[in-house]
Amino acid sequence: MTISDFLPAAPEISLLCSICAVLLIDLFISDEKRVVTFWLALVALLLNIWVVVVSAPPDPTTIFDGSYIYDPLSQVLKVAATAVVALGFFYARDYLRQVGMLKGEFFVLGLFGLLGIMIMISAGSLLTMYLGLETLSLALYALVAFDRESPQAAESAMKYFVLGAIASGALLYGISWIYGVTGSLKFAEISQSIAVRPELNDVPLWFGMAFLVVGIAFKFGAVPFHMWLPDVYQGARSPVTLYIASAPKLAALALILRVLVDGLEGLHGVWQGMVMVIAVLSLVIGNVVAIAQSNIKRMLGYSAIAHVGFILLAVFAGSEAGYAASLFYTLTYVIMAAGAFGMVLLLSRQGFEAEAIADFKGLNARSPWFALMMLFFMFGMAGVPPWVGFFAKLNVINVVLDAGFPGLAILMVLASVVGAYYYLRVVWYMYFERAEDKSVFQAGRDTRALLSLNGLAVLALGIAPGWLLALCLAVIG
Amino acid sequence: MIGLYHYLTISAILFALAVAGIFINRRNLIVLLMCIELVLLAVNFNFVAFSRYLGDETGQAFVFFILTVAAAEAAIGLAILVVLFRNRRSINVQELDSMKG
Amino acid sequence: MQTIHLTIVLAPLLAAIVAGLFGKQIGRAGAHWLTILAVGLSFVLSMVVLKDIYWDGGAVENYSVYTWAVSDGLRMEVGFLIDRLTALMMVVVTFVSFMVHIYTIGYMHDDPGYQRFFSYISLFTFSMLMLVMSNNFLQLFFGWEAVGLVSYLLIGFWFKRESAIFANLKAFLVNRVGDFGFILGIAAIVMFTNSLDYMTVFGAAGDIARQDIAVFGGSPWNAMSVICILLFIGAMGKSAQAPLHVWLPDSMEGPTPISALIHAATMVTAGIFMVARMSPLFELSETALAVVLVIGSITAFFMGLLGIVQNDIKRVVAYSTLSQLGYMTVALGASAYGAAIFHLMTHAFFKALLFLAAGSVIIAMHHEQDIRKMGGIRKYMPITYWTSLVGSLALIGFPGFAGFFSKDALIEAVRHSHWEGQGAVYWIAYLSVLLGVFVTALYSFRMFFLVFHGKERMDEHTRSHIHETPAVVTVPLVLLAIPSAVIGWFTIGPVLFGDFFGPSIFVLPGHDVLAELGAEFHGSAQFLAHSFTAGPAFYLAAAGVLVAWFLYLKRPDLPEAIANRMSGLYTLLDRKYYFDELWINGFAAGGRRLGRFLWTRGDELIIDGVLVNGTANSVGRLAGTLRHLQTGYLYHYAFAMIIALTLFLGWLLWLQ
Amino acid sequence: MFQAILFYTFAAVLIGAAMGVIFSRNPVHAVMFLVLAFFQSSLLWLLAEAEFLAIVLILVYVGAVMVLFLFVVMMIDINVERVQGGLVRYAPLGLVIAGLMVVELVQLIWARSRFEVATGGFAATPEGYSNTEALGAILYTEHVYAFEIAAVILLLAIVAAISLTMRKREGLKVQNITSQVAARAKDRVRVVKMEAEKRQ
Repeated sequence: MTISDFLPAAPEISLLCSICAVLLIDLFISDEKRVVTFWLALVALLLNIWVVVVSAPPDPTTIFDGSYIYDPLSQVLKVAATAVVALGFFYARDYLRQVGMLKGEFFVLGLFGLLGIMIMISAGSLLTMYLGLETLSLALYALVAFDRESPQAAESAMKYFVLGAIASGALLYGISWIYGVTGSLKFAEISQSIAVRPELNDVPLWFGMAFLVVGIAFKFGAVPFHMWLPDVYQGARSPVTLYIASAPKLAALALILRVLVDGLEGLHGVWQGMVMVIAVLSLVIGNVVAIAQSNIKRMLGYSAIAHVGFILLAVFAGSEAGYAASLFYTLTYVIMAAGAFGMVLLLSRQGFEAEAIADFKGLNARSPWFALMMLFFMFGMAGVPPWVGFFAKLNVINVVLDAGFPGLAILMVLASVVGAYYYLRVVWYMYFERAEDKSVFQAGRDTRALLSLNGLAVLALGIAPGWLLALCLAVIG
Repeated sequence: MIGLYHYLTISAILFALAVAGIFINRRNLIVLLMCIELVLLAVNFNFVAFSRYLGDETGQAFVFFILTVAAAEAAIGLAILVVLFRNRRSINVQELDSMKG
Repeated sequence: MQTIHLTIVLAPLLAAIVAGLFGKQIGRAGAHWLTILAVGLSFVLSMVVLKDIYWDGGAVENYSVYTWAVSDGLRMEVGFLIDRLTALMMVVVTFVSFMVHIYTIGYMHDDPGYQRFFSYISLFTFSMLMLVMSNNFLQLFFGWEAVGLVSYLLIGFWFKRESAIFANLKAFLVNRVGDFGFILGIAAIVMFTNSLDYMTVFGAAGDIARQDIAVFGGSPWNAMSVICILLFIGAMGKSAQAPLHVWLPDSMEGPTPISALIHAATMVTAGIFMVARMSPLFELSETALAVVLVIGSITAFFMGLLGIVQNDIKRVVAYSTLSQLGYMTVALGASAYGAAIFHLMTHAFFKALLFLAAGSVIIAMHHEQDIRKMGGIRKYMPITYWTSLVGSLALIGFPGFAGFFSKDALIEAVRHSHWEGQGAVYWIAYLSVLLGVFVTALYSFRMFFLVFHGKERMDEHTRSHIHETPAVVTVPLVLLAIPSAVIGWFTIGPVLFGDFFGPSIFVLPGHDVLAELGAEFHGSAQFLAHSFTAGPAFYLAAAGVLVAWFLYLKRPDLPEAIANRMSGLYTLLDRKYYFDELWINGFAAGGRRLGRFLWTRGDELIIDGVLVNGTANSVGRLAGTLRHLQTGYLYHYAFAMIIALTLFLGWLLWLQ
Repeated sequence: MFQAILFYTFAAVLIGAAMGVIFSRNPVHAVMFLVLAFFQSSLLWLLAEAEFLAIVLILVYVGAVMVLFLFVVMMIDINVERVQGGLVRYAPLGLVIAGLMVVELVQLIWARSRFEVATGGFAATPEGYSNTEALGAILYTEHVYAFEIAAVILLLAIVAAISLTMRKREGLKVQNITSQVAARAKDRVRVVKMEAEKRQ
């Protein structure tokens, strides 16, 4: 084994080095110049994208005895996750500076979380998947409690921690059964032994799988394992909520695609039923309860639950087109979610959290451009054509119809009809209500430009979604 | 002969007990964290048993990693607990309900 | 030609973007000049297209501009299908929109959101053009949603009412019900044909009609009927057919130009247009046509009745729109697609005219909309008065005016349609359209007399300020009054009976009632003369006007008159008036009472209260209940997870 | 036979200790019960010939993690009496669910799984087999990637725990030598002359 054998893992290795560098340099930076840490973290992220792109081997390979997978899917997910984290850091910077919380730990923990996400994306065995998941989760627990002065943040961190620990306990219990039955932890070997020994496709393996599904559903925030999500979205500081709402969804997608699709494809008929139940519950509960919310972060939390319903139904369909649809949906959703929370951050400032939906009242009068951007995000999420959310939903409905479940397709349409209401309420507030707050935004020019690009991307992707869909199909196939 | 089945049974009982402990305990968050340790112990039992049954050390290696992660998890969990206690002067589970609905 | 088509569509879009985003930079004048020029350009080019395709015999064009995506062999494209139906709709849409743009300068003169408003109405024009010019279902759906969305934005333009959480859920839900049916219909089409393209789908229509579809596991239904009824549910939402009509009167809260543009002339006709466009599908389903016919009849007659009891000037016009949309729908159900589109066209002119005239009155009255507080303003506003008269005469189908030709042809078509001799369905439709004529005349002239004649009931301050509105308002009125008066005369021959639509509308040979009528058609003059003898329609209209005159011009003197006669010739005259009152109560007031009953019980209580608000409230209540599941307690959260896990395990262990 | 007696004894104590963790009123007792549970587990693992993990469980877990727990329990001095209610009321429901889960898992293990168990109970180990050596061998080869990630997790835990709990106390009195040395008399003492007030 030579050093070049490790080359496919170069992104993880280099990111870890960057983290250590940021951690060390941050020690020697005074509080006034803390923004340097932000730029360092940004450089680390850009470097990471570069490494992901250039270090890619020509063909899918596995290293470390199959515990690390490189394939085009992992490359796409890693670039997307890194870019979204960078976006989140950017939106967070001005907010953190205004509330006097610009600390190095935020960025370091964020980078650790990204490392966990990348480990999950490239995991080739249940062991590395679990370790990646824990890296991500531990970073997230700490991030949620990041504001040490806030009782709400501490409360939500505690809830998140306890429930997350139960979920990872369930996941581990499932892993142990799968290991016991198949004798292996590696996805390739597991699916191989299920294929070779059909008698394995029986209750013990199903039990293991059921426990795994609990862990996956928790990570996604799917009903009934979603209870942590609204509380954490609300309790955490907005930059942290942005972080949790965006990149970890990509990790959850990697988790389900690697575990259920790569590893347990042979049990498709069994997990399909479970996935359907939680997806349908998520769709209904998410959309309906979101209507009753008055806190925008909580509302977006329930909306995230509803979106997860779509993602899971795309996976449920079980075809290659379905997996591609779930990838497309997740990628575009993450972009929209980052933008929406970016708007929440933009509106907040020292001593004022734009947490109520009513805080968006009269935004159009304050800034027509950013009201338009928020409208883009809301319409994108609601699935109004031609914004990208429409196409993503259409895609999922299409694959579910192809799989022969018209009832589910009808349910999805109905759910998004109800769902559109609470997004439009935000638009309504922005355009038709009088502003109670007339202050100007304090975000930097670069943040505003990025947020605008973010919004335009939601529209542009909707107008020309072909290339992204083709990419999704290509990396899944 | 004592073997795989017995160990799995112990693990199952431990797992169910620990899980039940999490939702019947409404007083003390620290006990909740201890229940989580019990869940992990149950999982470890499974891995050890399967590893010995299969004659394959991977399962035991997994336990090694679980122990590591559990230590890290306990550290962070307790840190959050301390933060919570400083903020609210209480670690009563029943009082953790400022966010709902 | 393709460049022209693209220009027609993109000019309003560009103008909308510039006016919306750079409104501050280009200023008020810049915004209105830009959008007006853009829409004017679209109008002129639409005329060019119509000329090319009709007079110069240009070919039907059907092509794709841009392939949006290909998913699973399903092509999603942006494309245009330009045939005579499309060309006619384009001209109507751009013309009305053009007029409304000009008129808006005057109407919105003092509004702070001036530029934004122009941006919205241009955007609306773009969306509507996308809808009518589409050659596939996806783009149709896009246009469909876009017009709905812009309409939502525009209704809310002035909508300052303090809205509770569920206040606006109502209008939203009603339209969503329609869209839901529509998208399901499209999905069903995709399921059967795996294509979104009109021509491919029409080509496969025969196959679909031979298949069955099991709806929710029940007995199988004819696939074509299911598809058509679903699509028609979409049309019911957009074209405000009962019981999905409740949003339209409410939408009158928006500024008047919007009412004219969206809720009279263009958006609400999208449903009519869509059904006509889908004639190759609807023709193959007798069931769907029957549904269309009955829904249309109900709307035509009962919505007219509701118009009688309204006091808000715009609401009267709104209910009249509902009723006229019902007429068009009836024509669709009778397979007289041409008659429906023809009525759509004439209606667009005179309804836009009536709305703008109402707006003109409202401006003059300082935004007072209650007709009980108007009266006698004829002398202050001669232009508005005469144009309103033209519009009202056209609406009631007074011989010679535009509405006469379209409505009379429509009634004749229903009378001779293939439903004749089919029992209840036929009679419901025929009687509804006939009685509707009387009702239409009654409410139109009730409003007309109350507003322009009789005593001046406004307060002194308002009266002293009433004067004719400026030229930007009156010029569009005059420009719209001309076609409202004469367009029927010139176009009935070619459009209705001259095979104008050609292959763009498909009618089964046995259904082709227009061809039957066309055989007896010998020019507009003869048609005009014929109407006096052919049926009761003309006399019903005249009776309606008379009753209105009697009730609202003559009768206000009634109490006084009785009081005067009290001292003298009491008994005789009293009995005479008693007879009068009996007559009035028997027929006219009976209608009024029925209208009021329908309005309070049917419309407000059942449809609005139970169906719409009921649904909204139950969703709201459901949300309120479900959110309590999220108790905030950690152990409940954990409990939910563990219960779910246990259930999954039990399911796998015992039920698999 | 002897092994079976040992197994059942240890197992019974283990389950009892676990119940103790859940039901004991005093958190310190709970920690002690947990320690007992770990000891019993360690013994059971020894019985199963997983010697390395048995030792590690005691050394790392009882030695470090449980001490940490105890430390926090002592540090957070909560009123034991105040937080007692509610347990008994909900215990039956919790035990029903737990019982259901046990039934499911036990039925799975004994009735539905088909593991071919060798006569010795577990796989036989070859002559001269060292559990520690075998574990070490795969840990540093096959699982080296996971091993590195575990190191990252520990680093992360350090960073997170410190950033969450370390705080600079407000009002803490610290000497500033430089300013003390630079102090002069006229900075500290001000001589004020006041006119004596006149008698009125």
